[in-house]
Amino acid sequence: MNLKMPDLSTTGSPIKVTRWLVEVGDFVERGQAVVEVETDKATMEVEALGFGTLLQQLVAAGGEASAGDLLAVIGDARAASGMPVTGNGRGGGEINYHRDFLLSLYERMVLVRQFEDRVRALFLEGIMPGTIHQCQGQEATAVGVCAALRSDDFITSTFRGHGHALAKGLTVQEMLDELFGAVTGCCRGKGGSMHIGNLEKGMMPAIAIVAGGIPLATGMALAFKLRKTKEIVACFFGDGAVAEGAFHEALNMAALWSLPVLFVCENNLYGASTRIDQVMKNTRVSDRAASYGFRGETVDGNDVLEVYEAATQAAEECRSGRGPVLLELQTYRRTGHSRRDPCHYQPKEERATWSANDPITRFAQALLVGGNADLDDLDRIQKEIDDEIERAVEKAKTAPKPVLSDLLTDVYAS
Amino acid sequence: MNLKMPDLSTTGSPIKVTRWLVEVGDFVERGQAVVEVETDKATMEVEALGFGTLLQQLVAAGGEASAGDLLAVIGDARAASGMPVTGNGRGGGEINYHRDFLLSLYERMVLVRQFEDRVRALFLEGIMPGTIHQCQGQEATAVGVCAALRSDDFITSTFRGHGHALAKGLTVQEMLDELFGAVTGCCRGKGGSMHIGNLEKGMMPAIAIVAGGIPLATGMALAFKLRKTKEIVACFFGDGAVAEGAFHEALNMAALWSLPVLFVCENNLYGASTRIDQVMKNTRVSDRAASYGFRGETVDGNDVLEVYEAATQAAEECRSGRGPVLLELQTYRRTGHSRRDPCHYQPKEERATWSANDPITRFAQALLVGGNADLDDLDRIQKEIDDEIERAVEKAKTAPKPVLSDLLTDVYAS
Amino acid sequence: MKRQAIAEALRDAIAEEMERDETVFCIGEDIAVPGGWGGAFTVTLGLEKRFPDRMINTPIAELGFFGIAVGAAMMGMRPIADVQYGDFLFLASDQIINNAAKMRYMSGGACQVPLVMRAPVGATGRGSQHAQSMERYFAGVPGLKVVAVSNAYDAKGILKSAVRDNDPVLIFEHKLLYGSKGARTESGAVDATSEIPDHDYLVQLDRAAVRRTGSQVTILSWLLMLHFSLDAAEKLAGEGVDAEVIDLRSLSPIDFETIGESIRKTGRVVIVEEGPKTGGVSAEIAAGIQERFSAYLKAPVVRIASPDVPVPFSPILENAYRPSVAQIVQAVIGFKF
Amino acid sequence: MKRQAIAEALRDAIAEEMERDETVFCIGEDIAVPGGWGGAFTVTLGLEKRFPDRMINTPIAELGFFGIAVGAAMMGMRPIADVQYGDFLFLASDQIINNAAKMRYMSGGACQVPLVMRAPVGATGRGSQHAQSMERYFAGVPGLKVVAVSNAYDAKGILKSAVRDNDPVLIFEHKLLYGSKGARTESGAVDATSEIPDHDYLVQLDRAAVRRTGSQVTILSWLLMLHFSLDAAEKLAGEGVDAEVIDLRSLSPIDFETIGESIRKTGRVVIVEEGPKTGGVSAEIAAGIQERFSAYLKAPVVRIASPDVPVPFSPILENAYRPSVAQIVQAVIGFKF
Ligand SMILES: Cc1ncc(C[n+]2csc(CCOP(=O)(O)OP(=O)(O)O)c2C)c(N)n1
Ligand SMILES: Cc1ncc(C[n+]2csc(CCOP(=O)(O)OP(=O)(O)O)c2C)c(N)n1
Ligand SMILES: [Mg+2]
Ligand SMILES: [Mg+2]
Repeated sequence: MNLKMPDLSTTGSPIKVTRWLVEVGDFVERGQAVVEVETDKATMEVEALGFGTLLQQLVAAGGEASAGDLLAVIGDARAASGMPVTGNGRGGGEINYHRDFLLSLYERMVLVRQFEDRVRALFLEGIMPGTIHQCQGQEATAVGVCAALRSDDFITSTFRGHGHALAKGLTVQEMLDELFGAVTGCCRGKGGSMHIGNLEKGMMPAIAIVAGGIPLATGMALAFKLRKTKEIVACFFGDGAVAEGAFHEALNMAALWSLPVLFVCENNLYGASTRIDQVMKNTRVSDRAASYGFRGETVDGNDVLEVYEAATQAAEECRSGRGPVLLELQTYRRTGHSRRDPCHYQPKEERATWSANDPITRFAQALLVGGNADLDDLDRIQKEIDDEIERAVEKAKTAPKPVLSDLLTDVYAS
Repeated sequence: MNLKMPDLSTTGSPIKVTRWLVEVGDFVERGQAVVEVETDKATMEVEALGFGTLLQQLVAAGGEASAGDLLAVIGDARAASGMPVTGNGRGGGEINYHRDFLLSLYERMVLVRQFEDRVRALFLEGIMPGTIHQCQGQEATAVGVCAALRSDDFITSTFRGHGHALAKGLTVQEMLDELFGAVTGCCRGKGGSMHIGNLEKGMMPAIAIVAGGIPLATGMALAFKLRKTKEIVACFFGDGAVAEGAFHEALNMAALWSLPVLFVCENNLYGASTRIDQVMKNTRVSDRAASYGFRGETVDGNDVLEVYEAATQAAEECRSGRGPVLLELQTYRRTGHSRRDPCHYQPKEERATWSANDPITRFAQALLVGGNADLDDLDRIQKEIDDEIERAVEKAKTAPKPVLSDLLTDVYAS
Repeated sequence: MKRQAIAEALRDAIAEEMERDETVFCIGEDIAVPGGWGGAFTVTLGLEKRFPDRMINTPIAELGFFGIAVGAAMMGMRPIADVQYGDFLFLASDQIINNAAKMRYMSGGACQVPLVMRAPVGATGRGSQHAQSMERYFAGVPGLKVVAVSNAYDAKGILKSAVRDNDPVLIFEHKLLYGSKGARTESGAVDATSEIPDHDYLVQLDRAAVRRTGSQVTILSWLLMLHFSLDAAEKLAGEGVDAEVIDLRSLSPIDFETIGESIRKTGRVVIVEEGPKTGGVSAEIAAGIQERFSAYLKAPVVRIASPDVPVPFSPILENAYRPSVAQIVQAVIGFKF
Repeated sequence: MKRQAIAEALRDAIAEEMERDETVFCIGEDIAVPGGWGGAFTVTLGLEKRFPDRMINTPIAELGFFGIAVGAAMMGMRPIADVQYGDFLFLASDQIINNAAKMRYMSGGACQVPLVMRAPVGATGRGSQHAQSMERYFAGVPGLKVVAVSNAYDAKGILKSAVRDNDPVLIFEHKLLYGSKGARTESGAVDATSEIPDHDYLVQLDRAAVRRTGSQVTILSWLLMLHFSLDAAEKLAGEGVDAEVIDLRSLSPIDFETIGESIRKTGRVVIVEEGPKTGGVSAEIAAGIQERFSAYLKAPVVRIASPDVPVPFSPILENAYRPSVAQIVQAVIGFKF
């Protein structure tokens, strides 16, 4: 992954590199400021589009570069120092991930879990309006896939979108504010839980019609192809969506036109209360891709690194015009389908098996065993996240609500 | 295939067999009267449900039988005398078909062709209203499939339904009357070419929304399954329909519930002006079945016997609860998509190749080579059909039109 | 006699009809899962135990399973198709409008589609896509009958009539009226229970019902708004205005006979509808009234409906979206008496 | 200046907009096949030669490709989606109503869907499923703009405005107005050609147009019925009645300003609509007029529309289904002047 000088100057004259903010060998997070530059107008920071280790600085501090020039080379998250972690890489060999990257994945998963648990409590307290569909147990899918995306890539989501949103970089605050119906929410209080999104962060307002977001994502990918830019879109949907006509129509066209869309089926075995074997005879979702003429793959969706690797490979295929790809991520919803669902339709043994297979516990163990973290690290992460969420909850509770005239705005452009 | 005593008596008392109308060894057409019976009320004829050779008469004339008793055994069309015909049977060996059966297939194909040609002329003369979608070149699909059905089976059809209707047994007259908008038409003039059908003959009014009939057929099959009767439904649609969500949703449910529905895709390479490789990356339609978990098969749709055999096998699977089956019948539309389409999008060589592969010419040759017919036979058939059509055209031209008050009827039951 | 909420009354109605007629079956998502919820709003809860073969739990495929229901109905079955939220009817509307509603006509009377469809509507804290009032999209479709049920007695009698009817019938139910007690009730739910007789009874599909007699103004509404209108009428009584409140029930056809009788008496009409004002069912009612009864009108017909916006999530906005009792009262008081 | 029919005017409009703005592209079935027809009604004929990358020929998958168009529009493209017959919009209506129309609102104003949709409507000898007037199903959907074009000048100017508009716009076209000459014309086609200026011009999306001024009665209509109304006005002139004829053009929002101006003058209104009367757009127009202008009305508003039946095939019935010039004349003569 390369870091290029953005098109900042109005005159076309070269731009000065004033200061490097990251040293060679350091790990960079997606969106992290890597280098400071100065145009005739202002001083700005250039941010990394994805995760990785800074391998080379190509322009020294004090030097100059024009828009589009290469500033730095950033390796991907694998080509890094740090301790080895469980599991094989795509190629079969063992992979070394940078510790910071591993901890960032862990952190993000814990953030999703704690967010969902806290929101659930707020609902049970009766102080949060509306309804919710939560994703406890599915954290690895959202986090693994989004880690493989660049910040200018997009995702589409569903009624069960909190995890996707947090993984794509929406803040706890803008989400909680939205859930409380506040005007400071990411949809100004008009969307709510089922339509969470933030265009600027690359997340479309979620679509609550099952499979309704699949054609949208496909159309976004068509836009990228038509204007010949390199973004891709990851389209999240559940196993239940596979039966919908929208799935079929969109996948066929995505295949036909080789669109850069990564179809991510979070197969959690249930669509609402109905088990997958009650809605399809052939329950291997990834098989569907072949009948449209493209590649599908089934992945352990509770192994965040497996997900990350599969998504990274798929994203590369999409970006290079060899897409689409269908990833089936096998996982489990450990919570009710929506508010107050006691999940009596999930057999006890099944719940127990999957509970032993929790993606966060598994990854925590891997981190501990691999020496990437000790218990203190994990506690600290948990604590920091809890604090962050708690602060946001307090703020959200009193966040400003819309005024009545807001009812009539945002219907038309003018 | 067995011929049973129908439930004719109101009292439950035995019914008298008065006279056999067909001798052992003779060929019976579907719908042909086989035996005369007499109840306390009336004399009636019992008709064959399908084609085949009468193998055994189980109740002699003068004898008696109760409702449901076996009257006769009718072998299928293969287990018959007559000359061998080109091609291998399903099992690989050569099959002998009864000459009458072969000629009936031929006759039916010629009927479809001549009907379509005559209708086309009526349109060009400007005396027929509306629009038409014709099936010249595709006669073997309709005729081959419908020959494998019993008279109490059903079909669903599309905007291109004339061939299906004639093959299922609608009369030239009721169809022409419909096309002329006469009240004597099979839909009383309210349906027109795109909605031709006759419930009593097992043909649903055709659905002109591409793929719209596929869920209907699936629902009909669900009805048969729920009430545990043995009908099946053959659902005709084009290659274009495969891209529609309705196709996907219905096939998935048919597979899931093992419904007795025979999905018949007439793959004529084009959906309107668009070639199949422009609408799907994997153009082998029969492949789709596997992804839903059932059997699909691609068949030479211009070989009426191949079609008949594939459909017979599929129908048996459906009837015995092992369905559904997806048959892809490869064929070609030798006429415009609709009225006045000059087909400039079909390459010349392609047209030439398929024109050399015309299903009627091919079958005529097979009949001649196999010694099942001589040129005189074929001429006679053609002549008889032409006469029949011509008589019907004359009648249709002056058939009574609806009166204005008909505009308001048939909207609700009461 | 027993007191029941709409959800239970519908459940009993379905069970009794299934018992009575073997051709009746239910089809829909999550309607028949052991340990499940009996559809999104508990209406079919437990019926899979009594009718294991006739409760068809489907994949999430509205176009497909509505089409399947139409096909089965054409073969003489009497399906009851359940859509979880009315908003999803858009996915099935091709099968409903192009096929089910037209089949009898296109076939010159040879075919019929005795299909019942049930759809919950109403804004209830779920955001724009689980909230719409869908009546406008189906009222007036030739070949289709459309009804809306506002209390448990009607719900049972109308569902039974619909099952026995030989045309496709679309029944709208309101999420806030299924039941106002118990675990799965909604915030804002209203009591719509009734005393339900022990014997089999039917409620006609094409008749409005006068819920409160009055002499000075006619308030027309259905579903949740009917309850708001009754509340408003109480308030108006306090202000000395005597309002007649009519539950439209049948949205297609509209019972102009009952409406006309009331107007001849009151000369003033307010129509109350949840959902955007422009193009709502109220438009047809208002236009139809003026065509038929303008001679009796003492003032132009007033429509009260939601503003022309999608349904917002934020409770403060959603409450403002939904017409209120106060709005109704105010509109009536605006008349000169 | 050149004389053009609607099909050619739309074609030029599309080509000019594609030339002007690289984000404009077309998507639909059979719209861009060499040797093909340029869509079902020749509108995009030959454009694939000029814009090989931006004419997207789709599989038959309306829900899918409308959704794709919505997604592309959200990313800043300006798609023009073509449905072959308006009747198929039911298949796509989830994407149109649940997604395209609501996206701006649900996102609190962050997203927009600059999408143009084109749909031919009208009964034309094709039976029930290729014939419906679809305006009623989309007029009044919040977030959507709906227009209908009755002549070539408007068709071009309106399409261009729609492309440049930042909201989803659904344009209805009538099969019998595309062109009344040439090989692919329809039986019953009406001349809707106009003189088309050589320069770029726009026609506003939200304004009705007075097509004939008159003082005694206002006839409101659009598409084919506008032409019938103009014919009727001529006939009425012969009978000494001076009719004003207004082409509504914008069905959502409805231009009550222009309508009101006329009514203040005439005091009498006839609305003429193809399609079943109950629940048609005329209902909203009639209700809206009574709410706003009842003081000026000398008689109740009259709606002329088709009966409440599906479209029949038999020409004799189809002709009776479509409102006629004679019916309009008769309705007007029914007024007391
Ligand atoms: C078109 C449509 N039909 C039905 C629903 C109601 N519904 C909401 S979520 C859901 C189950 C979805 O299952 P799945 O796609 O597997 O996603 P999961 O809930 O497991 O994340 C259903 C049926 C809906 N929102 N949209
Ligand atoms: C839903 C829908 N979309 C588009 C059309 C217009 N249309 C009629 S026939 C046709 C092509 C159908 O192709 P195919 O299914 O291959 O059948 P064929 O015409 O080859 O028999 C199209 C696009 C339609 N009738 N219905
Ligand atoms: Mg799921
Ligand atoms: Mg085809």
